[in-house]
Amino acid sequence: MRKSKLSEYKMIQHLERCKGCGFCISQCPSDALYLSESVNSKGYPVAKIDEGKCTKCAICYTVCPDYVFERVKGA
Amino acid sequence: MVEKRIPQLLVEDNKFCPGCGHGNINRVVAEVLEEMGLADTTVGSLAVGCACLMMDTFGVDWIQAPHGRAAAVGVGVKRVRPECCVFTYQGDGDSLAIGLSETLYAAIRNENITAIIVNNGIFGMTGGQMAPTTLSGQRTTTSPKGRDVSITGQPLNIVNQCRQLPIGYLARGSVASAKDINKLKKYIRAAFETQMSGGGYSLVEVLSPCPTNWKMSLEKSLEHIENDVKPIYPLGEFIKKGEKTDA
Amino acid sequence: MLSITCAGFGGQGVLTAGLILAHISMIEGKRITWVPSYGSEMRGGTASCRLRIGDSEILNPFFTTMGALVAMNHDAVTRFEHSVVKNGLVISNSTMVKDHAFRGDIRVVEVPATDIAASLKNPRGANITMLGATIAATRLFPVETFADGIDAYFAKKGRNNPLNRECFLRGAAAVAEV
Amino acid sequence: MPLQLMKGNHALSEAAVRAGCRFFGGYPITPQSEIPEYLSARLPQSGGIFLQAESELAGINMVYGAAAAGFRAMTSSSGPGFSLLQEGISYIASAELPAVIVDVQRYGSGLGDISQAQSDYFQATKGGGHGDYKCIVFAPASVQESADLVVEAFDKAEEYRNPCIILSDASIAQMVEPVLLPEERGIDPDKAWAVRGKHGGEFKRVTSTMYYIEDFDAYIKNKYDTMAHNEQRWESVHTEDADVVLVAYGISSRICKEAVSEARAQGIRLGLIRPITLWPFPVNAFSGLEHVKAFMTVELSALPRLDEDVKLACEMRVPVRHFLGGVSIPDSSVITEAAIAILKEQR
Repeated sequence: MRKSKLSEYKMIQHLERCKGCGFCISQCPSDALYLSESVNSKGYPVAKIDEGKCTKCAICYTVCPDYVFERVKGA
Repeated sequence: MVEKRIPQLLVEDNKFCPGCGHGNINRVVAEVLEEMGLADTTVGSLAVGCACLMMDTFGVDWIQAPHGRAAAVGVGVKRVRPECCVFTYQGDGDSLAIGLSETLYAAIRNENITAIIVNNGIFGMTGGQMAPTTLSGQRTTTSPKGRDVSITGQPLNIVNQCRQLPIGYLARGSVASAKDINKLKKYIRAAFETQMSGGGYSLVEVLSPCPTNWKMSLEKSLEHIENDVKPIYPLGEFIKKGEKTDA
Repeated sequence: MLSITCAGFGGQGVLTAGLILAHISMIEGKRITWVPSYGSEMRGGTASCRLRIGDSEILNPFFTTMGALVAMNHDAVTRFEHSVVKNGLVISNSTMVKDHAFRGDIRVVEVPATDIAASLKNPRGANITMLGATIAATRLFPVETFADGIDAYFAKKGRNNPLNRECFLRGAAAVAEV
Repeated sequence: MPLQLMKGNHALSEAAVRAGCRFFGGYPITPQSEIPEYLSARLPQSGGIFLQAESELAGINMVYGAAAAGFRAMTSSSGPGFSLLQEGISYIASAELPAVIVDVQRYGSGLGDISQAQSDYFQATKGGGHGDYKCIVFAPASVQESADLVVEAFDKAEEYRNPCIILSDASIAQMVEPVLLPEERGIDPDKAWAVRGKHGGEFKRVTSTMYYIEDFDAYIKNKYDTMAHNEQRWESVHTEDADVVLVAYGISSRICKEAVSEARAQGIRLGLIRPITLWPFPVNAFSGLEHVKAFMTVELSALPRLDEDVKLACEMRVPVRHFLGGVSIPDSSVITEAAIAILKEQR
């Protein structure tokens, strides 16, 4: 995987969908996810991405039961 | 690298509890139907239980069957509209307790439909009662001291029940890890491919966590699947293209 | 309107005889009903059917007394003879029903139907032979008309057998002889 | 098309196919088994599907699926099997789908007996399954009506998107009469509401329509009120001057017709109301009958069923008596005598 390609993608999050289950956190190979202090309108603490650590591998997309994560084109 | 977009079939946020595996399974099924170009010709049959929450959030034509009868309803659709992709989506209580007859007879007749059975070891929506798949010794709201198999019989292994039948495809997957989910997607794709090529009945059982009714954190739930559930319900593909595998 | 019961052993073709009678009656413009013995009526291996044949709407397909009884065996006579109306008719298969003292207030036509059918090498034609006697005795239809109807009935079923007509005519002739 | 001699069950089955039925899912039980037997050969000839189900439960739910997919679908059963169909009938009614269900009644509760009977009246007319629904219930009294009413049942089922029941019995099912069969119709499965994949449109959800209809209570009440108002069918025989009016449907109405004819010959003014629809019950048949001194229901059952609806229909202005044939077919003269006894009692 070439670095230049990686930069063409970004991870986006639909935090309103997050139920704070933590599946993404347990599965992230880069330890780039953490349960934040912030709470969404449903009242769940939401998982957030540490951009510095994220490799955009999108395992979070794969494991999230609530469709919070997407990897899309764009800087 | 490619985009990872939430499938358009998931028209609304799901209504499952935090950590529920149904969300993963929904997304995998949606991805497969879209990738195979089946979104517009699919009819789903679901019955009663948490599965029926999909009716508002998953954008295919649906029929809601009486409890246990999704397979019979799906068969009714498929027989008159063989061009449609027809699948059932049910929990273990629904498909294997009240609906075991309908489930097994769809398999016995090798009906050209796809069955997705979510095994979380309990009745979810009604509050965590014992299901056919509940493990020996497992506490539920109707087996408060743990399932006593001398009274209830052994947990029901639908894969073993179906393995001797002349069906097209049979697999058991899991949503307990990213690796499992990736494999599950292959199984579900193979199941729908079996149907669309006229290969007969396909069934995928999916081990799935129910942190709410198991009264466990998701982390503990995943450990429970790994350590306690998988040894009883091993993963793999058991029938492919009508042939038994070595699994 | 005529009420007729056909009765005999299962296998003697009593239901078929009734159906042929019903069919030809329908073709000849009559109103008909045909009801098989059924449920708790089916006892001891005796089969029966009841017909009503008339010119206006058949109200009730059931009846307890009948104008004619077509009895293929002894059991049929013992079971139904008492239900035949006064001056009614009993067609009795005398090959099977022997030494029976019939009521005095009914007309009895005894036809050795099983023997006749056997002599014509059409052993399954005893029921048709009985039909011949029935048509001749009741004068429901001209004998020749009904014989043509029998040919047409079996031809439609793809198993025309000229011996059936023969049986029928011999049954009808037996009445004339009586 | 000439008259044909057919058994009730066969005429019903043939007429169903000609009415466009293309799916049957069901389970054998006497005395309706000629229906699946006939359709197992006939449906495939017309491009339809016959499926012998593993149970009545599966059968009715296959019908539910085929009906949801837009096809005219039916099942048939008797007594014990009819009980098992009720769950599915309630779902089909709740999802507002058309379907035709045949109950060839047999005698008794539990296993009972295969003899003809009229014991399932309440189950058919008062909603044998759970919840707020009704089925139009047609009661054929002849082989001809077995054919005609099944066509009507499919049409009405589709018009109202509601299951219709044919409530027959072993006598009507097993007897043979001449019948003029209906013309063969085409089929029209691609209805707007039929599930067949969304094909670029909105996805469809077949479930209790209560989830999607505003003011559902009023909507569903109005639906069944409309059916009750528009769909009453009956035959009146000499009611215009009758002192006693018999009320009977199906096979017992045939016996009663004979009783009326015999009584009239004796100068006794007997009449008959023969409901052809049992739900809606033909209450309109009872208007203008102020001269009637008593009603007498005639049924082949051990307990009275029909008399409740007759009491409601005549608003209890005059006595309503019942005559029960039980497991056996009564002679028409016995019915006439019972009616005469009621008449004497009224003097």
